[in-house]
Amino acid sequence: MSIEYRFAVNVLPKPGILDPQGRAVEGSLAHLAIEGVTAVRVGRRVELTVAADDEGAARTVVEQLARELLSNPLIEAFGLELLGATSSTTSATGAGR
Amino acid sequence: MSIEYRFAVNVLPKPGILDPQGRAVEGSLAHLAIEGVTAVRVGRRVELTVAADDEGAARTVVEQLARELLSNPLIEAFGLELLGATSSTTSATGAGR
Amino acid sequence: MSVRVGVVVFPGSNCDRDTTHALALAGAEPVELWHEAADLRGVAGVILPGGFAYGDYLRAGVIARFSPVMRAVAAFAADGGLVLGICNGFQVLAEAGLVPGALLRNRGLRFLGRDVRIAVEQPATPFTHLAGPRRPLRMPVAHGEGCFFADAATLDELEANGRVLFRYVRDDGATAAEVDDPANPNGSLRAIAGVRNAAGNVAGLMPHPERASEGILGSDDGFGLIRSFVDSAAAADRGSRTLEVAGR
Amino acid sequence: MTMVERSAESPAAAPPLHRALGITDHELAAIRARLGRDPNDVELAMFSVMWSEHCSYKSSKPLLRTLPTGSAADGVVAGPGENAGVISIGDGLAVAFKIESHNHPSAVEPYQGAATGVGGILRDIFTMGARPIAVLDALRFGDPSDTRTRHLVDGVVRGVGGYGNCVGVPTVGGELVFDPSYQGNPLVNVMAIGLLEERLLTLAQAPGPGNLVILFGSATGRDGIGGASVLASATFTHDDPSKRPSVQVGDPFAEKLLIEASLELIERGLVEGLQDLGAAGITCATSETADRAGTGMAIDLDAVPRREPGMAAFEVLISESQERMLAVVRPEREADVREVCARWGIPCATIGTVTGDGDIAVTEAGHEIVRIPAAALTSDAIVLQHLAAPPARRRPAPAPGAPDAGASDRLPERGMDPGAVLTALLGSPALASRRPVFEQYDSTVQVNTVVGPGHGAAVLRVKGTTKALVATTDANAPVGAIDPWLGAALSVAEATRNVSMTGARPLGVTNCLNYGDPTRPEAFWQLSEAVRGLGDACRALGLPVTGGNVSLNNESPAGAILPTPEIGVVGLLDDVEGLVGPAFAADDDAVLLVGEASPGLAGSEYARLAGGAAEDGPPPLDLDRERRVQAFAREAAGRGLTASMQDVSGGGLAVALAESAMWGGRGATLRIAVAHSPAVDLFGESPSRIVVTAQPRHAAALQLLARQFGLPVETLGVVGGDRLVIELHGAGATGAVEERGSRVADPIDIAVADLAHTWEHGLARALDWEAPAAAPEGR
Ligand SMILES: Nc1ncnc2c1ncn2[C@@H]1O[C@H](COP(=O)(O)OP(=O)(O)O)[C@@H](O)[C@H]1O
Ligand SMILES: [Mg+2]
Repeated sequence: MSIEYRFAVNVLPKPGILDPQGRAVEGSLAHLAIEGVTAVRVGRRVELTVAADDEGAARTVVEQLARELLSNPLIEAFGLELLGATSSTTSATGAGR
Repeated sequence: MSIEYRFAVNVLPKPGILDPQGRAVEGSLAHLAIEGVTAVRVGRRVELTVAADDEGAARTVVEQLARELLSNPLIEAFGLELLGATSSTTSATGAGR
Repeated sequence: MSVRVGVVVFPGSNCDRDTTHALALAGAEPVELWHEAADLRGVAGVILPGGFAYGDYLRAGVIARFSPVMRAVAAFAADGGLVLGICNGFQVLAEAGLVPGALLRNRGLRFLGRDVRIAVEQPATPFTHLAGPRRPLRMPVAHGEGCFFADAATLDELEANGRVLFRYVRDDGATAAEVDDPANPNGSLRAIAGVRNAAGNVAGLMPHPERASEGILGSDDGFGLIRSFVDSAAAADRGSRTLEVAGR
Repeated sequence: MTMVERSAESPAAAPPLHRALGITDHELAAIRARLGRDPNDVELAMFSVMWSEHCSYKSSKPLLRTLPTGSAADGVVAGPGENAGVISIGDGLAVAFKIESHNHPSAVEPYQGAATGVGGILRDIFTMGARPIAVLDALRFGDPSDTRTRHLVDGVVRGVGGYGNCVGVPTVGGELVFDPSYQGNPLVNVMAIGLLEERLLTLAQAPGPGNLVILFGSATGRDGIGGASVLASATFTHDDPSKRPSVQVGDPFAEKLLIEASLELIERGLVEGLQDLGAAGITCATSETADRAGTGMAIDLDAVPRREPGMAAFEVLISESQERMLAVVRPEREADVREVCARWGIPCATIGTVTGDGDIAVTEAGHEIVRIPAAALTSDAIVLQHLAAPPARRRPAPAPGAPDAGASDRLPERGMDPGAVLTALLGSPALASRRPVFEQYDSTVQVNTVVGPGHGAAVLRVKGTTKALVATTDANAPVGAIDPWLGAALSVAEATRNVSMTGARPLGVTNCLNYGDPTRPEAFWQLSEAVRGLGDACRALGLPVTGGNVSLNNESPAGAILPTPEIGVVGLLDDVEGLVGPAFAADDDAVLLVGEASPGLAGSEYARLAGGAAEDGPPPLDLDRERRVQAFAREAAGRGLTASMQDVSGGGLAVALAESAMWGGRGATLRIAVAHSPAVDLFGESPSRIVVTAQPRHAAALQLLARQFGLPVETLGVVGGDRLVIELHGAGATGAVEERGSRVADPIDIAVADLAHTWEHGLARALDWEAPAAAPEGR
């Protein structure tokens, strides 16, 4: 019986890589009358459930996915976050939010 | 003297909202020979630094930003993550990655 | 004297000149409304043009929503002024809550630029009363985030109250399906291509009538919508704020 | 003590800096000769990017000098050497156009590579004072069934669209070609077209010592450090991390603001000269503008706005950060320039002054760290002489990637079913509809698009006039692989013919020469033959070459690409009402073929489909006949005799007829005389042939006109019905019965709707994209 792990993959532009979205957000802060916000970086967050025998195995799968599909290693870096685990085979959708 | 807090805002489609990107990821799992991955949701992650007197004040700013700009309450839900804090006024860019 | 119609210019707007061009053809005097000015310069109607305001970064239309001009546009709309958002302009209006719903990424996850056909659902509105006899109307779409979304209750309410202005249809006029129907280019719920607010004076649509306003461009089916707006703005200018006008 | 000297002292250590930067010992000697001393490290870095193939044209410059560049009499307002060619179109207006490659960046990062390719070529256009009005993308990839190819196609197409759509310039045409030779080295060539008032023409010059040098646009980061020298000039290998400098990321939103601000600066007469920052960044922009004006510049590096802390001087000087411009401004206008930039939300900094000493001098923290004569970096850069040698074996080779054994026997001449061949061709990745690609582009923004992508050349009306501009790109690489002179000449012939088919007069030619490693004698021979072919064709057709781009070292470990002479043409239609299209227009119209087939199947799509090249070589090109065919087409269109015109190109006459039928939504009943063999007459790609349809009452006049131009003309049949029916007759249609069977070739008889279905779905099937969503017909 496998365990269902809910992971989040956070993908952000690598340091030094231009982030036009982050710049646009910074540029709009004045309109929102928000002060003191800097260094905005905009990336992606992908949450997913993976069924595996143990956390290590689950992590391996998520890492492969993050590397090959969810991020572009030339310009983006990713990090993983374990959000929760359930031993049943029912869906863990939304866990960790 | 204010403290710099590094926050992440995670924005994801609300349950029940169309998420074609999540479906597209699920659809390409077979090509990668990845099994056991389900319930993929694709959202946004924004990391930013905010200078404030204390964490509560910082959180208020980030929450306003998340509510008004970074997410659309009709279709998206957000969560905040405190990534770190530095008491100097030097940049906290990249903290928490 | 021709009626003054405002065209908002956000940084990144790229259909402002096209809209100005079509308005001039329709006999209006186009007036540029700069995003940083909260002054509508006495115009009788406002068009939010297509493009990529603020690069459409984050979400299409969201950053533009906070520009000073939008405060003025919201006040103008609240006062009954005529406002039309085309493509990116529709996205801005939706983000600003001036029209219902949200525009999500196209279901195919690709930008789509092609001709579509739309049916005019409400022929007797300030935005459609001169749409002309041709049905359905053919005009281009060009967007990556045009999938109209609202919850089921809102959709029902929009339909019940005649707030759906345009729908994507097939060549024969039949309403397009939500999924896997090339006639619905973005997978919009209930094939909705354009809506208006409850008061009826603010509308948005994804297709580009200004790009189908001259025969030389392959279709002038959109010109009737431009003319409707100009005519209604002129009527408003004359002091008549009648929003529902008789069909032709 | 410089790094160079250090290396000389310790030869056992790492290779000397200059070599690591891609500078040969010979080049280092040439640098010393120009400076009269050793360069320091920063100067060496500047030379390394400026003397790269990409910036210096050190291998191709002598060849390019042989091209006809036209004169004021041809309407040429600006020619090669400027950012884009500019040709007058009357009414005080002029058109600017240029094509450029972004091949290697796109191989590394397809989305950003293609996106920044679009951004770069657009800057070349608006730098001259022209508003960009159109983009065309010419793309070449490997096998479409390969996963990596699919990844590249997807990324490049998204990148072109992601940038062009956002800046609001319609993408109205281009090409998509698959050939195994591009597997490791895709080609991304982008052409941009702009429209300007001639009086606003602005040059990339830095006149007037004392004028200010102002940098505006995005801040400078570490983007593409070494990109120009390494990415664009060294042979590309996937696995060498040292050759993977940081990728440039494009910001089309910033570019859109840059367009508006730049055009406003020019319109208000605030700049004396304007130059975009592309490869080699500040180094290139300062030295080129100074050298063109015979001036120098003093640059204060500390004044350059940066995106990242801790950047080294050389990084700031050669950074390829996108969306930046350099303006030369009179001191009294500085405030106005700043005001314009501020209104568009664009950072702007005065980084130096124009000087009279001819040197690029750079100071940092008050110390002079660079002093190089501007000419040494640009006009007086090194020129290399390479050996050119044709390959030993010049017999037409099998098509690359094809099994070569018994190639000619594989051609299905015998007992072939022409209908099946036609269907296969129309559904092939080479000829199927490109709709799945160009639908990802905004092709109608700016409301000028009369004819967008999909059916031959693009047509853009010029607002405020009756005129229209007609544009296309073309390259014949397969023939170029067999005979590079012919490949280039054919490319010019086909591109200009596409323009002439609309009734328009070609104005000029821009080109992007994609070739291999110039130090290989065969590759250099291919390049020099191509330049000769380009020049010969343009002279024969009376057209100036107004600019272009050379991309060398297009090789991967698997080998060199097919040499690819990409040609971009812009033409002028005086009255857009006279526009002629390629689609069959009305039932009962007469169908005529002007020109005649000549034998030769090598390099054709038919040969590719058959799995090998014919032994008979490619068909010949008669440039004088080509000129007459195009002149005839314009004359016929001008007199209003034609209902449609379509040239015969990829897939031959049968495909040309099928396209006209599909696009017009009507069939035809035709008889074709087979003079050679059914394959040659139906599917051969010999040039200088066009299909013309006309109302029956004009048919005789057209025939007469063709004869006046000395052109063979033949009536093929009439338009009508919903099937394409082509019967073959003549000596070649029967042949030797015992060898070929009783019926050599059955007639083609296919429903037009079936042809269209095959054609519309071929590309999505080849790429495994979801079924293309067919758009409403019309337009
Ligand atoms: N990558 C592309 N982007 C935009 N349009 C394209 C692209 N590839 C092909 N097209 C368009 O598809 C049509 C067919 O291309 P092609 O066969 O090269 O044209 P032609 O035979 O007229 O030279 C042309 O209208 C061309 O502009
Ligand atoms: Mg072609």
